[in-house]
Amino acid sequence: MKDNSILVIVARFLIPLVMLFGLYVQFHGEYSPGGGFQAGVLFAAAWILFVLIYGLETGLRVIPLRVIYSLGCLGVLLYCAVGLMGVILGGRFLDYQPLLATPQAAQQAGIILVEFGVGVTVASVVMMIFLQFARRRAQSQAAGLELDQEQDRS
Amino acid sequence: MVLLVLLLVVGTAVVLTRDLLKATMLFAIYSLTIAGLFVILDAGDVALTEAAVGAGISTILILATLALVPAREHRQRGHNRPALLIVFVTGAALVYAVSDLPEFGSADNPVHQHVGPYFIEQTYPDMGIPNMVAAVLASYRSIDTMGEAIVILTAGIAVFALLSVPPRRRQRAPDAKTRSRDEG
Amino acid sequence: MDAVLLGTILAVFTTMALSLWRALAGPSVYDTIVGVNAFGTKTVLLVALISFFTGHHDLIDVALVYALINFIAVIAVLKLVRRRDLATSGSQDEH
Amino acid sequence: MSIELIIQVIAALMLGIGGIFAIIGGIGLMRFPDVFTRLHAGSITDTLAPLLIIGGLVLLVGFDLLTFKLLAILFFLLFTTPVASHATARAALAAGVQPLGEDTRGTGASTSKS
Amino acid sequence: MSALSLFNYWAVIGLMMLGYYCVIVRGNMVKKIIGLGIFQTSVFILFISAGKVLGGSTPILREGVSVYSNPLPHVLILTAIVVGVATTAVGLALAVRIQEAFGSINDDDLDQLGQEDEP
Repeated sequence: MKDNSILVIVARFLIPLVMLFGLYVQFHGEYSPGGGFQAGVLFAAAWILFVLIYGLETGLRVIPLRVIYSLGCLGVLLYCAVGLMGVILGGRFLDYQPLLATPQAAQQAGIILVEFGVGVTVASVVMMIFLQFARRRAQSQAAGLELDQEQDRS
Repeated sequence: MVLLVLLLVVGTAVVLTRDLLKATMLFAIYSLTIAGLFVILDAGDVALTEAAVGAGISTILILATLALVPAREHRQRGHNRPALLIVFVTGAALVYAVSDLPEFGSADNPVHQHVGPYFIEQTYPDMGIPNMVAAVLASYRSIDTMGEAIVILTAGIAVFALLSVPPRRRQRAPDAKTRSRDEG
Repeated sequence: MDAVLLGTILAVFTTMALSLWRALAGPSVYDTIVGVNAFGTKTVLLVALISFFTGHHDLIDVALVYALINFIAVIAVLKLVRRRDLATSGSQDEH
Repeated sequence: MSIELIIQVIAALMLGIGGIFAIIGGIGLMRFPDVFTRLHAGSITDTLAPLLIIGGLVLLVGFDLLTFKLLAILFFLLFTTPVASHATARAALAAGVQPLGEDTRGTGASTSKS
Repeated sequence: MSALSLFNYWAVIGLMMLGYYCVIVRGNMVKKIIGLGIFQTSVFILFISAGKVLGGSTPILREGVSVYSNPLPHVLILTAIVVGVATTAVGLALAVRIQEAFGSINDDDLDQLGQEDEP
């Protein structure tokens, strides 16, 4: 799709806007609809649009494979770490009260951290799933599997 | 109400069409309609998620699968009358059960008596944030959400385990048989 | 004013039904894509109108997300139809 | 006649005309004979109807954060729908769908390839 | 309580039957997964309809509003949607592997292959 120059130009300035909106949904999620899931999915959708336009290799040069794998785990670990922090500071698991002095600020900090962890996990897992599906065809063709043969038969 | 009728039409079309590509696109329309319905039913967060996940990610994943599998469905052989019977018996049971459900949208339904009012009253004093859904999701029911994040990670690992094996030519014995059957 | 808003909402509903008809009946894949695209745009308008009509102004975000996601889905369908593969960059192709 | 009333009337007119345009586009989408003419009907009204409807809503809202979001929606729609239509037309043309010629008058006969 | 006031529930039943039919009857696995999606969404609508209060507002606190819809079903469904897409992804991955291993994702073809395998 790189040859379609109109598409390339529009996508080039649409992708940052999608990412910006993803950040808005992530960090404004306490005041309007939004939160970690939606922001993660939007971020992943922006990357997927990039891949659709520029191809998978360029996309992997932007976010390397290793980074995707480790970010997915790091998000869940961040979530668990916030929970364990409460235990260490003398509360219960996932109890945000001991994190900061005033209870409301502590709750807000906990919610923002947890949502961030969820967002990172969702974004990287969705990217990873799409990546696995998308590169399968080239691999299959390299291995000599005829993919479109069944289609003619039916 | 109009949206629900549209929804039934789209759903029927999705089930009946044989072209999988068309079914996928209609499924995207279906997700959009459902998200519109959620907007009418006051569920902003859910509509946002359904729009992004159902219309975006699910569609793209099914499309990515269709690049790997044949995109047309085979014609079905006859034997679906028992299935139809099962479906209609289930539907009849559900219709019978619906007559016991409380009235739609009334404020004194049992759903709104249990913990709902607690969340509505206590969110601002406890958290200081206005979005109750975010508060319930990340604080009151946070262990639930953690399990859910772990489920997503597990799904990612499962897909990775299934699809990171490099594809090979089929080695099973039936392969030769099917090929000979196709030629013969 | 409410009557005008309601009338516009009904008009958008009608258009949604018409483009749905095109998406269902369309003889080729491209007709379906045209129908899906029009349907998505009309859904965005519908959500904007409804959120204004009911006074829940925060639902506007939902419309914003629809506009973006619909575009991405249409581009993905087009790429699949044209290249049978979502991962290529397409610059070395003959088109 | 106060200025608010004038603004309201203008907004109502914009909403109404936008709705009418949307319906006209829908009818065109349904009735036209081939892909490109349908695309023509669909995409032109897809830019005009949002322009009028969201413009009317902006006039009604006044100046707010909501105005900004509505303008953002308008901006996105004005960029994405023509591009999607263009990409569809291009893909259809590349796949060998021939536009209807002058001689057929939309009666479904396939055009002669020049 | 008229029948129309329960219209949401009737529609939910219709969609549920559609999804169920699609999962049972259709041989193609991708179609089965789409049917599963329809079934899921019918459950989502059921929950959200149960949480709706007529005349209520979205569960975001603001001044001058006292009636809110119930936030709890929204949270449950939010979780369910994301888990649903995870399930869909795993199912599609399985379908791709089956296609690679057997050359078909149709139930009947796979049955035939199994019968030819046995003797």
